[in-house]
Amino acid sequence: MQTEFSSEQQLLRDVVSRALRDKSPPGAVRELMASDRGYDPAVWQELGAGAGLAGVHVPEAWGGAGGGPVELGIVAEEMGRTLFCGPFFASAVMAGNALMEAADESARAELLPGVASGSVIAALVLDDLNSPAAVGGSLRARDDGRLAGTAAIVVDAHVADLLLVVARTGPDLGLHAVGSGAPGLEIEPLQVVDPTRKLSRVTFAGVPARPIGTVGGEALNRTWDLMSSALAHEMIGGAQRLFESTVAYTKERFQFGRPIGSFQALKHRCADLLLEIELARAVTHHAARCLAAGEGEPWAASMAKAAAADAFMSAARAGIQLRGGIGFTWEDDTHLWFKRAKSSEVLLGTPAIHRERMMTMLEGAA
Amino acid sequence: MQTEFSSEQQLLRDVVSRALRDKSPPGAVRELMASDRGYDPAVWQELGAGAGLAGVHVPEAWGGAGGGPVELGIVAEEMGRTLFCGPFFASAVMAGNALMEAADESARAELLPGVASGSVIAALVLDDLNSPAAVGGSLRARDDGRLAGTAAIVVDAHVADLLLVVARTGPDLGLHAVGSGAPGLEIEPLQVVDPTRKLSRVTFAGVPARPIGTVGGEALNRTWDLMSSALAHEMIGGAQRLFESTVAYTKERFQFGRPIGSFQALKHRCADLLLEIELARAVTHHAARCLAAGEGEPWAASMAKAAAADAFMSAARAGIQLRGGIGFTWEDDTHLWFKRAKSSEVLLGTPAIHRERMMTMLEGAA
Amino acid sequence: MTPEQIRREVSAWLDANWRIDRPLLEWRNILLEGGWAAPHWPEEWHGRGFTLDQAMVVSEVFREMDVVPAAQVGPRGLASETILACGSDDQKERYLKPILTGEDTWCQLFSEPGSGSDLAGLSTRAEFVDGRWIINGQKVWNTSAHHADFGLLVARTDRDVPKHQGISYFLLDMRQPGVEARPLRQMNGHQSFNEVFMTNAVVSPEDLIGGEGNGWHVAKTTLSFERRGFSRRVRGSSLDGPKQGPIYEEYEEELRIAAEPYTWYPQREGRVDLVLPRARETGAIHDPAVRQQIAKLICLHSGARLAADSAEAGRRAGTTEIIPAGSIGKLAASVIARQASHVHTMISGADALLSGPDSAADGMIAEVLVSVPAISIAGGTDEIQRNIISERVLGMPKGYRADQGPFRDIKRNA
Amino acid sequence: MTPEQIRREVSAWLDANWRIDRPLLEWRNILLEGGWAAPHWPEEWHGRGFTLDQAMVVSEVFREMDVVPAAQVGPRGLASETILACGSDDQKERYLKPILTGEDTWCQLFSEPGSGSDLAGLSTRAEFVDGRWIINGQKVWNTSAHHADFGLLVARTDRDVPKHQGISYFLLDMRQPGVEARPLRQMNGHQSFNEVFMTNAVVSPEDLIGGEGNGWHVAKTTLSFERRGFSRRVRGSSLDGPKQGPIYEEYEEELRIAAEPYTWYPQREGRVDLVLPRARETGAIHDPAVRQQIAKLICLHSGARLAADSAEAGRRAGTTEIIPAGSIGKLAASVIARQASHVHTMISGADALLSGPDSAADGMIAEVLVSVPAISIAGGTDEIQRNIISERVLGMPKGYRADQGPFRDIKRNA
Repeated sequence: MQTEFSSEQQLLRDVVSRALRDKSPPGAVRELMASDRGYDPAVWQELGAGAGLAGVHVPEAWGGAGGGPVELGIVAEEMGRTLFCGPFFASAVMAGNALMEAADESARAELLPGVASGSVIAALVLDDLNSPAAVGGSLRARDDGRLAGTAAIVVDAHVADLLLVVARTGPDLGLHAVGSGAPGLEIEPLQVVDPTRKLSRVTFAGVPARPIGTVGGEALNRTWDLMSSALAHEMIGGAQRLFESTVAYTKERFQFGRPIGSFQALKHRCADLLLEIELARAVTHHAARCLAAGEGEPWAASMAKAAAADAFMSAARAGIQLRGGIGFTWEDDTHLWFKRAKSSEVLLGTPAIHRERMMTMLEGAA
Repeated sequence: MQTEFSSEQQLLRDVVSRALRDKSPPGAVRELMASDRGYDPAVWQELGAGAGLAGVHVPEAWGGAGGGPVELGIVAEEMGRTLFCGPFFASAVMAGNALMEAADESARAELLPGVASGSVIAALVLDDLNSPAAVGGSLRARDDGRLAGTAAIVVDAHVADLLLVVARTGPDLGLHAVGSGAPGLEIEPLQVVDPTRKLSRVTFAGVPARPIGTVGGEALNRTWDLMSSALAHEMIGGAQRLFESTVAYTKERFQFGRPIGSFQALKHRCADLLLEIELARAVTHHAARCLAAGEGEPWAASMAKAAAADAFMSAARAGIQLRGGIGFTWEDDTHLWFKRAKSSEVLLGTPAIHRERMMTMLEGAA
Repeated sequence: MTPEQIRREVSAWLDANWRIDRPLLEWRNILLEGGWAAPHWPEEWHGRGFTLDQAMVVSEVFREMDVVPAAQVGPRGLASETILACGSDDQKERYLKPILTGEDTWCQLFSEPGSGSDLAGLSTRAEFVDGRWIINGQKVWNTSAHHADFGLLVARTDRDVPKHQGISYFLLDMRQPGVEARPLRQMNGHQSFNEVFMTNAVVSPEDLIGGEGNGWHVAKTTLSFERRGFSRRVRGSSLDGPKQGPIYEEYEEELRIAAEPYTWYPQREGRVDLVLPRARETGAIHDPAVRQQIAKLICLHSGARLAADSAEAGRRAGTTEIIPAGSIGKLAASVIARQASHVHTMISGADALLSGPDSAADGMIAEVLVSVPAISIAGGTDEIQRNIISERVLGMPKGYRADQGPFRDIKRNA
Repeated sequence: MTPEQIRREVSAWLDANWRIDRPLLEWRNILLEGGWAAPHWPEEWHGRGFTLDQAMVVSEVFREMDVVPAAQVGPRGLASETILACGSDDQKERYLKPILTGEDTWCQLFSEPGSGSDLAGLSTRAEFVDGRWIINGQKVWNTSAHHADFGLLVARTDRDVPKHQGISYFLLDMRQPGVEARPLRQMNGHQSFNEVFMTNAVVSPEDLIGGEGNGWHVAKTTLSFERRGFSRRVRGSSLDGPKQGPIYEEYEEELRIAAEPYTWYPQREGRVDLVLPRARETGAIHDPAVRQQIAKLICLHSGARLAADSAEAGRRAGTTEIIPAGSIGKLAASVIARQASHVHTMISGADALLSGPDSAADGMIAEVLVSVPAISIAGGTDEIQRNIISERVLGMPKGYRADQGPFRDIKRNA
């Protein structure tokens, strides 16, 4: 198992970081978050397809770059830094991993190249976003094979070409492919706390669908782990960036004749925050390495999701508090990271849910 | 229901406070905690009997001073300030309340006057000290009426004249009176974390006992609440005293050419601690008032026990940390309060147990 | 006068004068002439020299009889009390009456982008040129400034003395070309505050209050009224339930406008009231990890309420000082709001992604999540409260001050 | 030399010289003469001028062949490295050899009751009288001082210069009437440290090291070795498992004495290793509230271990600075120990009242509860670590210093 990044991985990080600095500045984030679509197709084309980011974790045989969870984490972390607005998380992370873990060989061969190249935007439709154990309560394949039920929250469904739906099929869960124009399919955009992550409610009123795989417990849990690891990386990137800008602000802002960063209360808060982020980053990078190697603690991804979420929220709270009133305004950028922190904290399970999941893997259910 | 202390109650506090300043200075605490007996009979005679503290909460009909949970709390709080070493908590608080809540009328009339006057030292024997729901798992009255089983931890049993034993009697719990010299009774002093609170293991190998009452669920819970409220008061007294001495220390101690109390990190920690203690004190005083009035939130005592324990531990940790190395030495008095805080945190249930108990009263079991 | 005498007198006067079909302004003029608009004020200024307790009796009778009182909500209360305490007779003559009648609205122009916690570090300049004060600078966090007629303004008139000494306090006419108020949007989408830009705005010499260089003292007077809740009366001023009658419509509109900036304040405090209903509704009440956090929240909330009651009793008895008790309460409110937000997040889980009317509790949970950060900043940050508590309650030594000596030499934001 | 060459050479030498029936001192003298006692030291001082990596190869061979090494455990390592780095040839001549042979034991005399976090604020005086230094003052937290032959002493030789400049560093003979070491008991009952009282203790001029007034520089050298773990080598020095033979008995006794002050250190760190076994044993592993806290602990503990590994890799690669990484690790250890203590308390419940061999985990849980407070104090408090992290890692501005100018004018403890 890896313990450090390879030089190729460092290089990937540098390239992605530079590209995002150009393509995802705060101004662009604000513009896109105010739009209905929520992303810039030209940028998506350039980064997802051109730079190959949409398939960074997909084997070359299926049109990807041949990386794995570690490379996916690097890209997610850098995207998290800049609050990149685009279907990367929905399509590459969620749908891409679900295809790799649960689709039949033929469906993978057919569908993955499009997702990996970024030319197809896919969305993974789950009827629960809190815990893999709760998936399958609402969506089902009827006896005639058509899908029924509602997914209350789906990331980026409103721009997806392809929906991958996990629905109950008899006693099992099945993975189903649905085109965005399928009859009986309704996609309603939702009002959201974090406008950089667009969500929809997706209702299936007897929608024709193609079954493309069985989602066993192991596949579902591994998909959840892969998504959680990537999200943890995204959060660490956001936490780190916000933390850096907050520390910088305390050096520039004067009150009482001194930079506020010279007040010990702020210094110590920043030191504690550094520690929290460092530890969360360590477990997050470790989670991706465990998943890549298929060894290590089975609970590493849940541990990372919980730690990264807590660290990002701490950074977000401090980011606003240390800026004072200005940090609470719409004009200041801090709230963009705060809202991303809040949405990431609850997406795929709160820290408490992941800690309980972790303990279940470690010791069995309570 | 009271919302403030009456002038009589204020007077009681002043009298007790003055007496304890004289009779329970740190030097005496150190001497008594190093002794096997753990208390000074002359001081106990003077305060428990002479000043009437042992019966402060006992109706006058049974030889007490006619106060209730509020007066008991005042005495416990002042004793907590000075870490008073004596059988007050075991005899007056634990045994006294058990007698009042669960003994038959005749047993009360017979036994309470001795306990209330301090001439009889009683100890309440429970086979679980974590939760009322767990009481009754080990001690039982055999068919011949004799007691069998072990109480792993009993406060001050080693100096008790009278043991009041809660033991399973058929399907119910019964209260039993046992003399300290009864055959088959074994009292083994235990090594303890907090040497100001002496504990023993008490084993019953067919001990003759007199049944003096039935301990129903309500009586057991109310006894537990009364004990928890008194213990919360004791903790608040300790927390407040330690906090005051810690703040005073930061004003006197110089490092880097300044009193350490001028460093913002220490100032803010003290401000947060003040807040924590103030809120815990408010719920603690409220708990006694609810118990006295028989109204208010049924969970008030558990809320107080949890809040006071957390506040006392915070004060204890800060007490050592802000003193630095000297605070970790045996010579310094801080560890006496730290150990009392730790023992009080777990006696009668940890904060987590009381929070769950509180929620059960509020909403039913999880 | 005994409470009973006051009751009799005010009731008799109201029986004779109160009518729900009068226009609001007409009624208020009658109220002022009758001397019942501000009974705790001195007799020469529309009052009766009542104690606050006596005045409370008058308010009680007003409430019982559903009588519309004098205008007092929002920053108006700060303005009138400050002018009464520190103003000249001429200023009282000109400003007090139209405040009580509701004709004039006011705003507070204290904070600046460069001086938030450090209010006395303000740098808006007031220069005396050709017999008038010329004001240049920017203020921020000004509730109601976009529709206020006048502003309570602190500005620097001397940069060569220590910072607290070079400040003067002005009554600024907001309806002049040199003053521009721009609404400021918050991260929760509300617009409760403004930025106010002053470009060669003009103040006549008779609108300097308290004397040149004495502005910090006057500002502290205003702040003490603010701490005592004079700017928040709006919440307690509403009549019980909607009343029928033309005068009520005018009055309710006045209250609505005054209350508008504060609609999200309950969310800022964490909506503890929604925690148990939401936990029951979602089933989270059965989750032991959530139960621990709810119990902690209830404990903090109960403790703060009980401690505040006790402090209030102490204040009435004269044994508790206002400022430290206020700081403890404010710090408690921050802790509670953060814990409430944490608990709401745990309860909602993924549903916390959503906002708006279709989301949990009619969108209120989402608003809690993005409003709570304000509670630990507005009205004095947690850090400032901890300074106050440690220095004024605990007597811990002040740290080093880097802002002594002439203002012009103090390092500050560009 | 390549690792293989080193291996061959040292193995050949050991084959010829190592015997388990020699007295320990005799063996160490042979070891020194052979030049294998401290191979990373220069050739003129018992060494071979090896790099640390080369020296590691020698250590490996020693371990593989169960060979007793030179004495290096405890404060001895600090003394020898400091003397080697800053001492005169005469000092090296006199002191280095008996350290390596184990004949002399040393202690560190730095901290004082009046200067803990503020080490440079020390006030022990050294005055030059009649050709000798006369020492008066008190030290504290001196591990091994009660049996040490010599002490590394910092004392103030000039009170009229700024505090860092007036300090000198001495090699103090502990076996003189003016020096008294008294064991100091901790709250957990152990006696790991001493107080050392110096009353007209004498140091000859040739035992001043690094020059008069240069003591702070020398002290920083010692501290940098301490941070790099030279005083803790004791834990890694033990041979694998007990070995038979007279020399091993002598050596194990030396290690036992050196290790004695540290027996409670694992408890100070919270005994994370005991958490899951205890939770299983008590059934607390099924309590969801406890599970949350255990998960948090495991997460912190894993994070700290992984971050330390990563920092260590960075240090080897030369990309991580030692001091900040050490501060982060030390602060993490505090957080972890507190959480572990909290979890152990939850798991034990009322059983946490008990201590001693009959209590939980052979008394180790009780010892955790009363030892954990030390982790956030010893070796630099949490507050000092946060200062270091914020200033050196984050580059945040230093606060005001009240301890500049001549030492005699600095306010300090009586």
